[in-house]
Amino acid sequence: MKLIINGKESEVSGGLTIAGLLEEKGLNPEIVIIEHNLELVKSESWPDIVLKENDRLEILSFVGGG
Amino acid sequence: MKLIINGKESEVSGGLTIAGLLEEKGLNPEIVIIEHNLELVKSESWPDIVLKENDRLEILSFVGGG
Amino acid sequence: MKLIINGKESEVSGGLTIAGLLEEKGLNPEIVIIEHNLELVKSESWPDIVLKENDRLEILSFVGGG
Amino acid sequence: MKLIINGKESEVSGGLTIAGLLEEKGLNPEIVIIEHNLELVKSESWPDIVLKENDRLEILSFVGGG
Amino acid sequence: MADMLTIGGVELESRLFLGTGKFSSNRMIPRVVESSGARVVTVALRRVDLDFPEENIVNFVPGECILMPNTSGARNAAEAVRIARLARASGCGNWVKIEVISDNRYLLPDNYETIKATEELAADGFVVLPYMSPDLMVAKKLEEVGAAAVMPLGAPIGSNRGLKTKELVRILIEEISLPIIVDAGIGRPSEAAEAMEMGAAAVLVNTAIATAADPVAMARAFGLAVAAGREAFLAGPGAVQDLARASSPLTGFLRDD
Amino acid sequence: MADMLTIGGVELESRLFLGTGKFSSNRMIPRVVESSGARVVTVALRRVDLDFPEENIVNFVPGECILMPNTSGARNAAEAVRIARLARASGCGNWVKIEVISDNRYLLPDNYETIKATEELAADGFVVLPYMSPDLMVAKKLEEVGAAAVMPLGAPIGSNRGLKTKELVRILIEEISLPIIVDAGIGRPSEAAEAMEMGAAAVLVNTAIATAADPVAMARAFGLAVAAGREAFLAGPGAVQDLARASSPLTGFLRDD
Amino acid sequence: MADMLTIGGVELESRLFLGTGKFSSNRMIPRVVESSGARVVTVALRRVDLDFPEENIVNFVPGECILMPNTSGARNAAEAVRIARLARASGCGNWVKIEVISDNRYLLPDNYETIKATEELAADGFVVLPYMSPDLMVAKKLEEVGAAAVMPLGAPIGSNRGLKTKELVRILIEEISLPIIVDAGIGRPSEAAEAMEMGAAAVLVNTAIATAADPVAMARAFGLAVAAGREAFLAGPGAVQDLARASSPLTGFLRDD
Amino acid sequence: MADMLTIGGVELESRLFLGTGKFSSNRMIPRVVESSGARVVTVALRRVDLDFPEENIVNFVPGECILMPNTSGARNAAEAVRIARLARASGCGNWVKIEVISDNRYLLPDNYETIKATEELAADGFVVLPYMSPDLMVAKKLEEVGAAAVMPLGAPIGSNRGLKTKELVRILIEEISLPIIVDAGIGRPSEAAEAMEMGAAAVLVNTAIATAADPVAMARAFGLAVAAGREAFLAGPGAVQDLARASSPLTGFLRDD
Repeated sequence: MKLIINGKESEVSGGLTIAGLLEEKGLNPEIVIIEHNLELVKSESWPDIVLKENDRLEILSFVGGG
Repeated sequence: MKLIINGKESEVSGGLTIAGLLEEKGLNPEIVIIEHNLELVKSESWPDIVLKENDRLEILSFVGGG
Repeated sequence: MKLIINGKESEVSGGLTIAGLLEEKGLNPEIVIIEHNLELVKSESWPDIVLKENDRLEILSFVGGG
Repeated sequence: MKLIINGKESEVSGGLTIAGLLEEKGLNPEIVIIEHNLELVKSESWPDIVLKENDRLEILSFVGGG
Repeated sequence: MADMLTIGGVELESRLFLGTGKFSSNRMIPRVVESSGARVVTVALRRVDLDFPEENIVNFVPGECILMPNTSGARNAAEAVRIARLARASGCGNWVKIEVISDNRYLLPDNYETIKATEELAADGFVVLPYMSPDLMVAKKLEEVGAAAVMPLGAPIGSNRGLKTKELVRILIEEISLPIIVDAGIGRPSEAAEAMEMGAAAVLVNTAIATAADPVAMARAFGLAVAAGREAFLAGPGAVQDLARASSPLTGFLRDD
Repeated sequence: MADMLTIGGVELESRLFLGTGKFSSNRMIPRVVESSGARVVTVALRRVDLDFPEENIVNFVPGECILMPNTSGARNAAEAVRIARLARASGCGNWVKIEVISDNRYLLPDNYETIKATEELAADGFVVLPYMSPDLMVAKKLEEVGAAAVMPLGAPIGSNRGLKTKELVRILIEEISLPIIVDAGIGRPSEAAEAMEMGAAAVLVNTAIATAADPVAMARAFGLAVAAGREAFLAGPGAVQDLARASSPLTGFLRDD
Repeated sequence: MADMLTIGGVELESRLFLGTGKFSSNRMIPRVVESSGARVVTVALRRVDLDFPEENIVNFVPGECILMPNTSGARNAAEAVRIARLARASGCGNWVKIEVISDNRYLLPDNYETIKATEELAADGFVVLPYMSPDLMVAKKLEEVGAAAVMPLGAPIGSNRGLKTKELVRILIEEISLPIIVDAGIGRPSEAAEAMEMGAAAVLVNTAIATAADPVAMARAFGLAVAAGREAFLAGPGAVQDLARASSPLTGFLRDD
Repeated sequence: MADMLTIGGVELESRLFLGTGKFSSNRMIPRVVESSGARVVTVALRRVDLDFPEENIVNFVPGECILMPNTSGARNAAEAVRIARLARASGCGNWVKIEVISDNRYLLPDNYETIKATEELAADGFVVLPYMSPDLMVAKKLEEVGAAAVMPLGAPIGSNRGLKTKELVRILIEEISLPIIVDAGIGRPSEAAEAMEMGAAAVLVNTAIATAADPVAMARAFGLAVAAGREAFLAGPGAVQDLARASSPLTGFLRDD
């Protein structure tokens, strides 16, 4: 299934939840901020939200900045 | 007859033309710019335009400026 | 007897010691530095030094300075 | 014969005059200033002064400077 | 009674705000924050590089600090607002530094878009600190639309060039009732002290500290300088004179004539 | 290992030297000294006014301080030497600030007479700190004849005009191995910090503190600024750039295009 | 081939623009214009005082000059546009200096309203020279909407404070393809020369000339200085060095050792 | 009645003195002198390289100019005196620029030796213009011993750094009755103009012209700038203000309210 993650197309197995995707990508859930189809999603709901074809996902994090 | 000249009310005799007004006020026509009811009026037409009650007249001139 | 104190002539009773002079002038010995005829005199010797006619005495003190 | 020219020893044929030396060195007399044994020598006298062993000669010129 | 800076209802003792960009390692951040004494710390929001995920800077910022995400990357008000809302929703508080830039050479801010973003976010309950090009009329508009402070640049971001906009900043301080915080360009503690002596409410420093040979020591230096400049502002400096004025008395000289 | 300034064999932690002239009351001195952190304090020697004898300033200077009498009033080397010897003989130590001035309008020092006095007093065992007009050749001579430090002026005494001789002081710092102490003219803590950032060993301040509305607070401000400037000098400031250098990353922007 | 400045299709030899305010007498204007060499002269439009009508300044401006009425008095774009149209209709040409100000203390321009007025008047065929607060994004917008040049302030109008906005003006010159004309604040010919050396296309001066003890001589001084600065810019100044570089040869010294 | 500078009994119209070092070719000198307008030109005396004798610079200096040989290479008064006498004896007049330098890094002058050389040569009938490090007491001594003018440095020779010693030069101008000529360091025409506005009698420029991409044009620029600065000094500049002062009238606005 095709998603747009951080602006780039990428293929992932169907029926994944956000939590599942993070696990598959090996990302530490503690450190990321998720925007799903332009909606911010709180971490509580990551296990419940199932991703669909063409969903737009932004996986963000805080970095050093001035 | 009442006119608004340069933002101030002033009484002038009725039936005056712009040219007449300037003469009455002792103003040198060479040096002024006239706006009549928000329309600029070229000097050629000053003798022809008869002022009416409550007309707004701006009598302007260039001064030193930076 | 005439002395030159701090550059000015002044009359004092004869036979005065430096210590006596300070007492007569009501100066606190703790706070002054004495130069007698261009020689610095330590306070220990003030009671012993008898002033003579025309002696030059500098009575100095520290003040605020930059 | 040995001279000290501009601080350096150099060998020249004996009996040379200053004028002769300049000619031998191919120097344009117009552009140089000559100090002979710490005395400035005017160009008029260059043909007459015969150089001696160990004479100190400074051959100078004006250059650009600030 | 201590001299505190109050912004967004928070009382701040330190008037040095700290940026966290460009440090050789995030591990240095806690010590830099501590030696600087800063309690307001900026961070940026970025997409995670899925191939090389970095550590989250937030974990390196001491808990007592106020996090102030900036909207760097935003080229207009809409992008700035989106970034600000994501940052707040992530739970790091409601402070935001507005930074709207489309000039990539000098990174100079777009004052118009900055006003728009400030208005929208202030109305939405943010504590908004806009980074701006010093301009009195713009500062007045930012005040009208609810900014919590105004942050004029001293020189281009990261240039270490110093307080080059002194003349305009001086006027903002005089004419605007909001705290004026000099942001960007300050390269030396002496320049931070000078901004404070002029009456700036605070300064925000990042590059000057991050690019020092010893960032922890430089952070301490800036903390001291900002405190010095503030203290001097409050102490009321003496007048400047054309001629000399003796500091030792001009009478009672020991002289033989 | 602390960064100490060693002069005349004494290790000094504070690099702010304090002048005691022009204070509204001597009673203020102890608090000014304390808040400044200074440990080297200048005083002047004067004839007692027999009609109105003043308190001796020395009684107001905390005991742990080094007293540095100046030779103010001296118009030539001989007068300076006489004053220095009287001051030392009075038991207040062997430090002296040479000040030889015959210009009454700008109080600019006479470098020649200053060299002479320095030579004579250094040979006589004094720790000599000459106040001078910044001049590399003169500083080299002062070094040759035994000065313990060189104290160029930043601007005329008491003018609060700041570090106006930066270009020449910069060269002294680079070319002279003695401590360079900026004396006179510094009017703001930011200027003291700048002198220290340039590599000055210390600064001597009097008028800027004495003429402040709140001298005790201003003394604290100068103490902080001098420490800040020194710390910055040691920390190695980053480079100054013509263009901007982003302080937030230039990649990973959250954008829809 | 002469170095001409082309604005609105007109080729100008002199890069000094002259303001006519504040002169003690209009009778002085012709001599001031002549000694300055200026060919672009600003004037203002005002209501005639019916009780004390003044002479029209235009009669004192040499015929070969381009008259550039300013919109002083305008507090927004609409008022500026009205003034500009009246001025043009009166037959004094189609150049206009946009000046939109609502700050009465520092007379700083309103950049937003200035952009609006510039857009409307440029579309209407005016040669528009907007006076503005130096801001790169604003200058870019002014360029987009058809300004003939951009006129950033050097310091507040009439302050004679000099080129205080150097850092921002430097960036405008580098980034904007329109002529950059420094307007307001320049108080000395040396400051005008410096602006030109930086690459400014011209400078507009009024107060510095009008408030001089001898305005005619000061006008000449500014004319010379502007020409000097332009010539220097074209001549390509040499590099600035930290160390000395001997100007006389370092060899061939006449020495006995 | 023209404003002339009189030195050594000679009336000079141009207040720009020109150095001839560092030009890519002597052939350029006549055009540089002509475009600069200078009438006082410095040269140096050197040993001829017997293997590669150069052309004599004097042949390239227009006949109407006053030649002012400098004593570069001299490390003390005696060497300076010897060079001066040789130069004079060679028939190029009796003007001399004293230059005594033993610092090879910053080429800063030795004021003491300079005073000695000045005294000896002035007594011997030379018109002596000493190059010096700005110091009021030294300038007073130079005046006493017969200098025709005093030439303080603005910055190290050849550095193009500008008028860095402004504060001290300002005082020399105020306190010394001889002409003060700023020599060395001036890098831009604007800096030369500023020196003249301060009241300097003249400026001596070499490196800034010789190192320009187009020396002939830069020479013209300096000539104009020096004239501008002098004219401004005579014209009496207006006061500098903290606030704005409108240059257009503040009454009679065309407004509908």
